[in-house]
Amino acid sequence: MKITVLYFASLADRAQKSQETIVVANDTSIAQLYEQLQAQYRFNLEADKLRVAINDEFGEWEDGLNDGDTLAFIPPVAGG
Amino acid sequence: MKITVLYFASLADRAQKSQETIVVANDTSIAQLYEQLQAQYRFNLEADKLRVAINDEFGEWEDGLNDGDTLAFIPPVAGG
Amino acid sequence: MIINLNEPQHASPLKHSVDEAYAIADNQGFALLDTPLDAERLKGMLKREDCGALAVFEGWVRNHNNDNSVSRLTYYGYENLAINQGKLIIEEACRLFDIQKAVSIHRIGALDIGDMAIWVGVASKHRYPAFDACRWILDTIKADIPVWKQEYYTDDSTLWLSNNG
Amino acid sequence: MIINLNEPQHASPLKHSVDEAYAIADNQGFALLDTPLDAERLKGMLKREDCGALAVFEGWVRNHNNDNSVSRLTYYGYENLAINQGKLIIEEACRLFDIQKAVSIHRIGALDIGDMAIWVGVASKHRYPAFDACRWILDTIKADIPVWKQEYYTDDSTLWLSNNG
Repeated sequence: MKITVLYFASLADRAQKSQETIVVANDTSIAQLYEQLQAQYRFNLEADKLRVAINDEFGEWEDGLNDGDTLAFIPPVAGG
Repeated sequence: MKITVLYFASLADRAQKSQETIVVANDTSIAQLYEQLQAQYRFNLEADKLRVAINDEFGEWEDGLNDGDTLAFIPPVAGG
Repeated sequence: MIINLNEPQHASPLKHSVDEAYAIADNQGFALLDTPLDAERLKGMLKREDCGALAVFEGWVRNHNNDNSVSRLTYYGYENLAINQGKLIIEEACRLFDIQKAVSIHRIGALDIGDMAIWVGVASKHRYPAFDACRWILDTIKADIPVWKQEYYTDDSTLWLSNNG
Repeated sequence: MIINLNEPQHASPLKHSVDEAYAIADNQGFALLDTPLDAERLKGMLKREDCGALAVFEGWVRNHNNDNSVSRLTYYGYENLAINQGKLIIEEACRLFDIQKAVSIHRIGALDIGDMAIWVGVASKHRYPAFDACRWILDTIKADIPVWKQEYYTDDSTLWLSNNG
């Protein structure tokens, strides 16, 4: 399945991009995907520091992915 | 001694004036003065509902009066 | 609440000009004004580079008070005492809370529904002291500042209001 | 806090125009904007004849954060998630507090010292719910809205900040 991944803040710095579309096996979990991307881009944020958003809404790490989903890993926020 | 008395809100309504200067005996207390004015103008506020101000600062009913003082009886306020 | 039987014979207009009133609010913290309040002008008194937080309260004339339909109202004030007492309130707020500056102004005279009757603004480094001080100043002004409110209702009756029931 | 090693490759500019962003804030409660925030325009969304109280919070860029001298900073946001989550926050505030309407907007992009980064306004009949809701909305935005802040210091270093230490 194709997943669009969005990168923000330090994740975007490390990935040197703000988004990309990748193809992953159908039963890939969000945690597995982050582990793979973390190794690839040397992200310095562990998964337990991140929240996930699926299709522009907050989701859970345990949520399943579907073909065409937009997935974002949300670093600690700093608004206000 | 001469005392200028200021009237506000319902006290001004009853007195039909916002201020007046009156001459009182030298040892007149604020409470005695209010009792006299209340009888004269039929003020419908008892002394225990009022605060007093002397020379544009809040004072106490027990404070003494001096010649030339400006005295105000402060009805319950309603600002804000 | 006290029923108003007679036409009012109230204290004379404010002694200070509009510019003087804003200068008193800026320098001492509190003033009365008998023209529409300029929120942007007041906020400008609180801009400081070391402040990250501004908390503001505006009090507006509502179209209802308890069960009565209000058509308009008039605020009267004892200007000299209000300015003196307001200065004490702002000084006390600066002692009680970790804030950089606070300013408030109360309008008097005839107001319509929707008009701003009071503005309170507090600038501080961090957000909670600004909120806490703004609320405390408003509560203390409502309790202590010599301002009186006469409401006119849609049935032509009027009342002197009190903040303490 | 995370040291920023590389030049940023961040998300594209906002999808909505300025007018669209204000309309979203008015209708749904929250939006992001990449131009200076217009406090008077936002306040205008909250004018209601049945409201006597307006509580407002403005967050400004300070010249210091902890012990560091800040020269400027850049906010980045995930616009679609921010708008969706902001709507939920404002809906929840209207359930939790006795308020009539609440609006907030967060600026993103490059900001200088003194610039307004966030505006939160709440209108209610009485004063305490306005204060309580304003503070709650601000706290919840700071915890939940996907906005990131990169500070630039007077020694040319930069950091990604976090509201949670």
